[in-house]
Amino acid sequence: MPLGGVIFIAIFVAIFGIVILYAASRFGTRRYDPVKFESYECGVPVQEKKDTKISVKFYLTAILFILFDIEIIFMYPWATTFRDFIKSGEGGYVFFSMMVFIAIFIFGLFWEVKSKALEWE
Amino acid sequence: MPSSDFLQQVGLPHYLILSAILFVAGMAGVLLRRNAMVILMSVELMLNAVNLSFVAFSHYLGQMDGQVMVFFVMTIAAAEVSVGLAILVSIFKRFKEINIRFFEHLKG
Amino acid sequence: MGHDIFEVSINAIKLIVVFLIIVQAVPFLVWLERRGSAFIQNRLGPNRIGPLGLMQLAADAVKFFFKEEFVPASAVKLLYYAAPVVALIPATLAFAAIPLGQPVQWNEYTFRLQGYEINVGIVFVLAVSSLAPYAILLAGWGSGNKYALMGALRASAQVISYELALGLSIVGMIMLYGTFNLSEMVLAQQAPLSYSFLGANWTAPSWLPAWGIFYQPLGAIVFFAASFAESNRLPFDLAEGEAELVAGFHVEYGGFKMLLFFIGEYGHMIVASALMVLFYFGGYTIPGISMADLNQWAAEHAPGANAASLTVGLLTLLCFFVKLALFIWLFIQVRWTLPRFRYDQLMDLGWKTMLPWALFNTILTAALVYVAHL
Amino acid sequence: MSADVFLFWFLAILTLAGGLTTVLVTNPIYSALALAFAMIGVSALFVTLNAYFLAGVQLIVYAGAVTVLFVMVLMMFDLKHEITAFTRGKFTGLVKSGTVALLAGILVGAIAMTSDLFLKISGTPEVALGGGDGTKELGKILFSKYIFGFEALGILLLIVAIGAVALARSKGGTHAKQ
Repeated sequence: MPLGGVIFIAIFVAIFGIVILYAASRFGTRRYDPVKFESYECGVPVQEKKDTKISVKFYLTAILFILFDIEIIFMYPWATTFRDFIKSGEGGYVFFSMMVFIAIFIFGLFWEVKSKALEWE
Repeated sequence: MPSSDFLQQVGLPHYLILSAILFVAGMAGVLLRRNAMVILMSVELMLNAVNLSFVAFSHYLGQMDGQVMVFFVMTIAAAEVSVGLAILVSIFKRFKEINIRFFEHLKG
Repeated sequence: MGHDIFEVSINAIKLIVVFLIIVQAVPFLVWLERRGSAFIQNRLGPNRIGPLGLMQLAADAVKFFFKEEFVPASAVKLLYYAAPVVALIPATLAFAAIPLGQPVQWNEYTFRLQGYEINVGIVFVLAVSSLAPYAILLAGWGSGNKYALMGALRASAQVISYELALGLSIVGMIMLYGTFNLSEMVLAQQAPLSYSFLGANWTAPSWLPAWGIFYQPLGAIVFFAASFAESNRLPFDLAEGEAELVAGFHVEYGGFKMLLFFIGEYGHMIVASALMVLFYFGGYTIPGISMADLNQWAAEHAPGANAASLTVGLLTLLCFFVKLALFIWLFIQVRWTLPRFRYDQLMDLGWKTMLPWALFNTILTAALVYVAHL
Repeated sequence: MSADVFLFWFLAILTLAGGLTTVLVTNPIYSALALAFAMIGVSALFVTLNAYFLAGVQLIVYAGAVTVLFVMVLMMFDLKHEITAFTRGKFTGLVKSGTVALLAGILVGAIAMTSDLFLKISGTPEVALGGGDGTKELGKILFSKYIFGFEALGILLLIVAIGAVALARSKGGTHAKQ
């Protein structure tokens, strides 16, 4: 079971990162200057952050991503077993059912394109 | 059940108890939190707990049906989150508020 | 991780070495990128320190160490510091799952030339890379800067959009090989190329290996383009867009924190190239020579079975790194050749061009597999 | 203590810590990050149960998509004032806490009382998986026994995609705040 290795290297990398950040923070000089600690906005006086308007498109993209991602993940077990199904003579049935699924997928994609949910002006 | 045995031999009950605790934590979140976002997250936590027990049963009974169910649960959870967040976002855009106490105003 | 202390410690060292390969590749790649871009643009590039400017790397590292430690006042400190560390993890975990050479047989132990063997390798690599948006979002939010936040949202929207095309483009691959295991995929590609269609067979000359690119050209193109977008490289580096977003999600980062982001980004590039080699260009196998011949040759010429196995392992490792280097050079070449997309063009390309093509590739492969028993 | 047992306890504690932090922390961003942590923990627990493919799907769908969506939406909201994190009002709070405690008691009690039965089950693990990673078995059962569920989920996802887009672009209902 490779799980131990995965956890080991994840923790190792995290510790490596923390140590290196800590070490770097020890070496550098520090001089205090109130302007320096303002957010960087090309030298223009900082505007208040709360007025940031963020397009709802980003979140719409994320929602569509989730839905289509799951449909794609459904294809993975199908892809691994498709040849076994063909060998056992059920290939046509499985092929057909997946094509129905993909047709639904394509219809969804077509609908989103048509309803301009994916337009970025 | 002697406690050293309980620590040494991990079996189905361990996974089930873990899953139960996670489920109860999620339910506590749903009942006690007031931020609608956190409530949705707690629902996800409950679904995860159920998934864990499905997979544990599937493993210890040697049947794949549990795993297929987990697959379905994941799909439905993702669908639920999409719709839930879509509703929350449109409410937030309108009222700038996601506290569930506020939603009482939506009564007729 | 192993059965006795020797195996466990070797495996642990292997993992650390894989991580160090990524970390050490970065300064070298930065040098290559700067010299390469200079070459492409008919300039000289860094050439003052050391031969060919190679010592520039050491100078940069020293400079990074003595940079001032700096946190903007509006930052959320915990997230601000967590982001660079988190950025390292996905690329390292993914690269450790990639087989870099033939397993070495040492007495009764078998050491794979990879961090860990995972039997659902592809799913693992995709799963781990899907965690990449966290570092970006943490950095964008943690900096407390609106340009950083916008850059982070853009970058993560882009990464997740192209993840769809990426995931879909390899479905055809999985169908042909019938496995998620990366090592098995590599071994399946060493046979000589042959096509069979409705009972008719055609075998290519024996020096032509059965690389995935010959079976899945469309999938390979979509995969390659999507992996550019996944690693946030030009022409898809909208996250950074200097003109409108200052520098994207890492505006407020400097010194070693910036360097860690760099390692993460180059790590993604290395992983993308490695996957390209693995899926479509035969992995660690040497074109024209079958692994059986190679093993035979090593057994005749090397003293002892251990040495023979080690020789083959190192040869295949070398072959893998040569292929990897070619693809990394392609990444650099493309970066300095093509201009940046506009954001709407980027999203259109991802959703309306690459996703349908990947879907078409899947349907076509399935139909061919079903009709022609490919 | 063998490595597997140690791994289980380690992951169990990690997952529980993530889950409890999700519920208890007042800042919703930290809640979402803790949730991601808990999901990664659950995914690792799936691996200890030999459900490799599901572990990957868990990471891709939950940790890589759902929680990223939560984090993105929270960042978009950027709440200006803190809302009271937990429920207010003594009576309702008490009732809710009591319900939670009761459910916890019933669940843990039920599992503890029947654990003899479960231990019998755990005596015969891994019957039918045949040594592979289980993905092929999963595919075979998914595309034969559960094929209609699978198609129905395809349609569900389509409907949700259309509905979510319509909801997200709606200009708000009839109850506009003046």
